[in-house]
Amino acid sequence: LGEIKRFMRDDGMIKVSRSLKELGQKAKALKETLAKKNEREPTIQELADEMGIEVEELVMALEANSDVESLQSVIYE
Amino acid sequence: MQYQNSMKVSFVSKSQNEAFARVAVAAFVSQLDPTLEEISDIKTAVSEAVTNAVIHGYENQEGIITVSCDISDNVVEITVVDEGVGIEDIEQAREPLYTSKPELERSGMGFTMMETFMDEVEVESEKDKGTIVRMRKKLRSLE
Amino acid sequence: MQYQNSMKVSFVSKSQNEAFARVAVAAFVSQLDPTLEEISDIKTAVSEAVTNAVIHGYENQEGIITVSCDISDNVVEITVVDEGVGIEDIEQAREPLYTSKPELERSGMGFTMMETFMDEVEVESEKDKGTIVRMRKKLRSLE
Ligand SMILES: Nc1ncnc2c1ncn2[C@@H]1O[C@H](COP(=O)(O)OP(=O)(O)O)[C@@H](O)[C@H]1O
Ligand SMILES: Nc1ncnc2c1ncn2[C@@H]1O[C@H](COP(=O)(O)OP(=O)(O)O)[C@@H](O)[C@H]1O
Ligand SMILES: [Mg+2]
Ligand SMILES: [Mg+2]
Repeated sequence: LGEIKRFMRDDGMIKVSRSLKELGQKAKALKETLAKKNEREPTIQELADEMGIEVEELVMALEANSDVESLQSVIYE
Repeated sequence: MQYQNSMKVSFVSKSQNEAFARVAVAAFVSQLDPTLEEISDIKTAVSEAVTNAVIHGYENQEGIITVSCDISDNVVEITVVDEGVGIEDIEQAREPLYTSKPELERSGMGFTMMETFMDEVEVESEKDKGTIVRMRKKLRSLE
Repeated sequence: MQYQNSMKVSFVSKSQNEAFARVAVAAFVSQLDPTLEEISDIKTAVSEAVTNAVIHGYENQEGIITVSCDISDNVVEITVVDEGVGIEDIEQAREPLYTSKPELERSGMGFTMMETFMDEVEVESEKDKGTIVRMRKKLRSLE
């Protein structure tokens, strides 16, 4: 099972905050593109599909742009 | 009524749990495949209600805040409950720009935001018992 | 003990709430800014425990599942509770590859996954009363 665990991901020590922030930025840009293309707001599923991620991950990414970091400063100040 | 689902989340009234409450509600509501705008409206309303529970309800002391979310077809009902100081004059509290804590640079626009971003907002409160804010929104992206 | 926080989320045992439970826990634990690997480990363990509550505990009938998450410094404790059928022989249930529902193509590896991805897993259960799975993980990235 250690094997499975290693196989299942190669993301090593990447912090959640960084990853979500990157996804969040990508989501913002894609949202604009989709809105223009379809002439309406994309739904969360459409955007997640376009990004190739799960809706749940997108929900966290949408929150992340600054919040995770500011939380960090709250906790460790 | 075709589709129903519900959840309830409780947490300590720490300001960092506002973000958590927003994500929890957004994640739950996402099962209805709303637009990003609808999610953002709901998150704003949840934030305002939870912030009020933290700052006014519990006056930054520790207390438990409970947020429930009930989905019936395409209507989302969100209830934010605290057992804090309560509101004496609800009508006054809901007036735009009214704040009991001007010294904290509060804008007094919390309830107005909730009303703007949701379809309905009901407030029940009793002094020293606590406050219940119930908000409803129909997700039109599903129509 | 420097930092403490806790939350509790309850929801109906619908399979679509598994994803919700995972995000709720992930969002809460994210306030510690763990690594992606740590979050993914935790999400996997939560999934397995919640799936068990849905499929085995409530045998796909409606029931309430409660997931709590307690943070103490860099230790995360997650508790998944159902009030379903319970487990008669916990030792047997925890054995790798054991499943009481081979007809559903279950792998029997749920408990083994929880043990692999978390540091500690405790199971309490009583027939017809329900099951409590308590899991702990130290976030080493924070040391
Ligand atoms: N949960 C609550 N508990 C007690 N008082 C509250 C609560 N929510 C709102 N209030 C009262 O209502 C007033 C108006 O709230 P709001 O419109 O959000 O403005 P603000 O938070 O900027 O003061 C607050 O100043 C406070 O007196
Ligand atoms: N919450 C629960 N309620 C009742 N029985 C359970 C619960 N969780 C696990 N079990 C029992 O333990 C067994 C092993 O669980 P697990 O390792 O997850 O394998 P699987 O889910 O693939 O059967 C299950 O087959 C079931 O009999
Ligand atoms: Mg306010
Ligand atoms: Mg299982």
